[in-house]
Amino acid sequence: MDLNLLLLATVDGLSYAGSLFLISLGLTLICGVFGVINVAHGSLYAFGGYSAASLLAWLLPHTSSTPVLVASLFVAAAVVGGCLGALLERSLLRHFQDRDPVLQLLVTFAVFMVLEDVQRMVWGATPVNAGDLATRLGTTELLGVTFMNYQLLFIPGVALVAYAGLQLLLRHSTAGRQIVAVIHHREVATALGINAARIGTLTFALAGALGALGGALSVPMTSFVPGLGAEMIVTSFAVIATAGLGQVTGALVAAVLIGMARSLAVYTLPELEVVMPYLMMVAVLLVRPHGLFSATAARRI
Amino acid sequence: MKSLATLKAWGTAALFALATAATAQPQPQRPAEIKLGMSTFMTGPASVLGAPAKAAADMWIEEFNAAGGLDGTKLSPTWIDEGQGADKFLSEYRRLAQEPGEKLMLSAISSGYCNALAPVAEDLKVINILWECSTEKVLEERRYKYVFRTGPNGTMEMVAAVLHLLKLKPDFKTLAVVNQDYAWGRDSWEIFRNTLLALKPDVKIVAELFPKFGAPDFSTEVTRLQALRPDVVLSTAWGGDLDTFLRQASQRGLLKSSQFVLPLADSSLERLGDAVPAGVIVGFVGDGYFADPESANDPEARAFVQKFKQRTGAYPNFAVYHMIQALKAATGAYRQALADNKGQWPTTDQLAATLRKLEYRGLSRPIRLREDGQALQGQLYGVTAKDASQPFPVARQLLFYPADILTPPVGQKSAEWVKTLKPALIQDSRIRRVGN
Amino acid sequence: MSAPATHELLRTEGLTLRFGGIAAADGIDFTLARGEHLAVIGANGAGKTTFINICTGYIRPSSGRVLFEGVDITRKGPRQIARLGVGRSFQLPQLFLDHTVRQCLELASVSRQGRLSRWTSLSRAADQRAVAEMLELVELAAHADDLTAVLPEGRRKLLDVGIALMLEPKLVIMDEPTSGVSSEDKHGVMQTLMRALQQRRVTSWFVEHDVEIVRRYATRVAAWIDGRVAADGAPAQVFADPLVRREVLGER
Amino acid sequence: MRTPISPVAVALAVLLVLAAGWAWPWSRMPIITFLCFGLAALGLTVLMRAGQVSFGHAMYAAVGGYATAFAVRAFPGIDGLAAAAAGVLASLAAGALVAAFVSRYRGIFFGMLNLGLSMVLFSLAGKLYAWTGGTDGLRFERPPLLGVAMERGQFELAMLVLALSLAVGIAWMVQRYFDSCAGQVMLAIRTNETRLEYIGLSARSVLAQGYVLSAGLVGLAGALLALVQSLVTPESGYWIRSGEYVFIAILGGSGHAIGAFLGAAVFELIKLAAAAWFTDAWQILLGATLIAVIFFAPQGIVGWRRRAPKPAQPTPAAQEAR
Repeated sequence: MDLNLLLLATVDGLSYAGSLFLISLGLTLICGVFGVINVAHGSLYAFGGYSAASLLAWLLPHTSSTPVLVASLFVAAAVVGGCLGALLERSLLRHFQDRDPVLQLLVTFAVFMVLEDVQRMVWGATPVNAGDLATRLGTTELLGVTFMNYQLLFIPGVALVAYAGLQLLLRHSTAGRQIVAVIHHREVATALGINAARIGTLTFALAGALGALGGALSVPMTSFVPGLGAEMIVTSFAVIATAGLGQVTGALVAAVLIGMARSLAVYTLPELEVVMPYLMMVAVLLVRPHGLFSATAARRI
Repeated sequence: MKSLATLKAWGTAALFALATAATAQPQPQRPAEIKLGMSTFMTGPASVLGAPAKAAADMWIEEFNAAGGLDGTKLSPTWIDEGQGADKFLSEYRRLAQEPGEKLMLSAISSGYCNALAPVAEDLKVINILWECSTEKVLEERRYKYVFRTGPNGTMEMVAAVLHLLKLKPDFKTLAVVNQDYAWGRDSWEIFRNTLLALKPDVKIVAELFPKFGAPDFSTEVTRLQALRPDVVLSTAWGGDLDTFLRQASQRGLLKSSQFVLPLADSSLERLGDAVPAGVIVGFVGDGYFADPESANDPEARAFVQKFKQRTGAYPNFAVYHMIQALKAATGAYRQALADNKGQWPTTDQLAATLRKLEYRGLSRPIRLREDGQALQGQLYGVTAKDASQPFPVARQLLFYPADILTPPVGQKSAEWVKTLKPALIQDSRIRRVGN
Repeated sequence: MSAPATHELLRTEGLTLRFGGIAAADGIDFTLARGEHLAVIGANGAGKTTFINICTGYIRPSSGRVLFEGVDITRKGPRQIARLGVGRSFQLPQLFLDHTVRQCLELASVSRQGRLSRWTSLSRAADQRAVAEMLELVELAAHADDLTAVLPEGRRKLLDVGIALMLEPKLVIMDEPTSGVSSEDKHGVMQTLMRALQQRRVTSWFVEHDVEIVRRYATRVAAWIDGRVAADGAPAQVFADPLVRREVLGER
Repeated sequence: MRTPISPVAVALAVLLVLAAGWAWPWSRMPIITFLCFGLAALGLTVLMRAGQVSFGHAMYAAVGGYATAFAVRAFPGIDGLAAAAAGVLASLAAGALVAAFVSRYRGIFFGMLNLGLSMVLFSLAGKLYAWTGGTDGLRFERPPLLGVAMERGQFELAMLVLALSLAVGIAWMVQRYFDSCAGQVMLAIRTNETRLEYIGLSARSVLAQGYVLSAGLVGLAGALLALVQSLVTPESGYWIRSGEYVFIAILGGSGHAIGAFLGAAVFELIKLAAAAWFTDAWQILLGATLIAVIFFAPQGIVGWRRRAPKPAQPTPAAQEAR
């Protein structure tokens, strides 16, 4: 394949990586803090997308200012994702804290099943989206190919901002530092009197908002239909497992790797496009059993 | 303790079994009701098509029963969700098909499921109407006694699509296809391809893309198409997939730079609004179109469209038309058989025999079933245009393609037949303009 | 190479383990002879457990080697080393928490036999005589059918060693066999353990903080300071060593 | 822990199932499905006793199913049993291959690696249209059983009898395995792998054996399901399906082989009930049940150990997750 196609593939890969990263971010965060893989995160993604679409639909008659509409995406995500996340933690997962992580994973799986139906009851089964918003941001010509600015610049931009923001938060805010402390040494942290319960709710709210944001930002590009959550969550599993559970920077790298692999496949081996994320994940796990970015200590005896 | 648990589990099983058995009685001369085992996508991307069809069916059956049903005998539908995956679907299907009492199956949307359930229906000796799925293979690869399709098949749809394309844009050089990756996407492409190459051998196929069924994002496919710049882009995708693909394509101007051919676009136009520009070739998977000028002065069609619009907030899509066709064919067959039987309730075999030569009418032009169980329904094709009356594009330059020029004779396989088509077909006199 | 005909059982040569700057083991040359009962003393973090972990194959050293009966076991894992005849007990007893005391010993017993049936039940496959003897030997007969999870700490220590003994080892290394045991039970536990070891003619080496216990049960004492053997010899002699008195026993 | 399952109860259950299947033809499919899900869940139970949960095991059902389908299509007239055997062999082989490296992993990573592999398989099965029939799956003619070509009615009844006898026989054998030395070592892997190594036992090889067994069980389930439906689809290997198998195994509990089947029975009843009465909420029903079970009876229907205080030492699984 010639250089142009390579470049085009890169652009596609990066924009796909952007949204993929946003979804994986919340997932890996929860994973780091609780050692739980939150399957329900897929529903948060879906709820974020659907509610953002609803909000936009409600706003459109009243305003036509693009900034307001874009902002509404974030608002919807923050509110719906934050609340759902916190609710999930307080009402349910908290009561399963000391259980085997695998059991906790199954609880989130159950929640996922429930939310799938709830979502269908609320938003029905008709595809939902907010396409015109993406159009408002205009297009860019590149090698004779038109790209949506929304996809080309906005999504990756937001992804990077989210990454930087989270790093900042984790490094320089009290809550953030406490989260990090819990990630690294849960026992020690709690021993030091960090209110693990509060951190728990906080993390889930944050992660939920991020997951919902992933959805909200996707809804202008992709049609939301029942079952989408199931696919996104398993793809982001691949991302965080490749990265190493709980690894934020790792998730960024893994998302880019997977995004690139996928879009390159479209041009070279289209048949393998859908397989790419998982091939990547398996390959990495075989070489580095705990993912690209993590080291595990031997068990103390 | 354990044995107790075992007993309890089995106890519940037994009770459940008995409960269902209680409803089973010997079949009466004239049953109080006809059980309709109906399947549609209630979940998953495909439910865009399925949900409205279900609404339509419920609406129609409600009225039919209110009007006295089949002189007293009511229809009672039970729904199966095709969205729950093939094997869950199939076991549900079996359960319904094996329930005692007078019953008739209307299933399914997915061509994949149709392929799978046809032999089952035949085995169980229950009449099944393939009310939506279009793959021509199911009725061509094997001759069934109890399986019918009351709507068009892929051959009719694709041949008409090629004809319409060649009528409008006779001299294009390159074509790319973006179809869903399952039976329909693959089979329809095979027919389209062979037909096109038979009628216009010099066309170059520059890309064959098969994104998976229900893919949420087509931007990589769009990029690739833009890099290739084909004259024509074909997609037989439908439902949520088509919405997404078209939106992303139009956002990036692909719909303007290439001529799009969308045989199943009918159900997406209304949702997409002005995302679809003028000049796109669209089909109606048959000839049911709410804005069809010829049905404008047909009271039944008009009344239905109005009622459906206020009930669901949307205009009927092709699945709705197919559902009504299926129901009218089924009930029509019963009426016919009863008449032939001098009021005696027909056996399943008699009913099947009646269906095999049934003439009926949905909400569009008359349809005839032939002895291989395939209905002959003409195809309506048009080109999108802006219209003040609607917030979304409507179809203009409508042409009607009668079924008999679009299908091989009974017993011949479409895949071979289309290769024998001659360019003269494009100018066939039986193709007629609809409306102005 | 074949084992040299000496009483030597275990020897380490220049055993070194560094993480980053600090050396957990710093060129340790050390020999253990058959029949000895060595007590290893030293402050926490002196590298006692690390040394055990290296000798039992749980950790690989940065350099140096470990020979057991003249066989180089430096690169072997716990499994092979156990099979060669080195048993081990742990500071936190490592037990099978979903099994009963008896089953733990049965598991060790079938391991001793060397093949795991996928058909015969554990209780039938295990050498019940050996199990019964071991239950007596470590005084757990009364608890035979308790889940290990509910045993008091003292019993857990005994079982931990009992499991090791089921494999009929030549050497048993015990990491703080009396830590976590109430002071009144300590001697009882140690008494039982040493009787068992002597009866089975097993050489032993145990890490211990309680000077009393060391004086009473050790034939030889080695004092660890910063990953090095600071003093090694008869108890009296080692305890007389001023360095040991200051660094290990913390006397002024 | 070893409360024997009363043979009377089992015999009674078997008769009940046979009677139901004989009396109401429609009940045959659900019953066969339930038995197959039971077999598959039993496979998961084998691993669960070692504290390992696979979120991709449905892949072996797919392997078994596709192998069966290929066998029937490649050798027309091949006996159904032979085809199913081919399916089981294929899944055993695949299991052995995967076990070789998966047995190194524990906890979440074990689950994730299996998930990844299953998704690779699932995606390929859906993508390679020419070989696998794509997302619609692979259809094949109904093969004869024991040389007898049957009507669907008889065929389903015969399959029911086959599945039932296999279920009973295999459940018994697997229970023998649970009580055997290897089976008990599996339990020990769950609680203390370090000690296993220190008594000279290789957790890895024992776990690998268990893994192959579990792959075989799931594969058998897949082969039977494919056979009775004359169809195998990629969904049979989707991660949601794997999740359902885990669900059933948890529901049933890993204390005894019968647990998987009790779990499957409950699961199938919930599904039937949901399908009959609230079509739109069947997942809510399943999800709620799962949560309730994990909360109130984490040991499942057959609790797998006597009540014991929380382990004093962190279990390897817990360690992994940190």
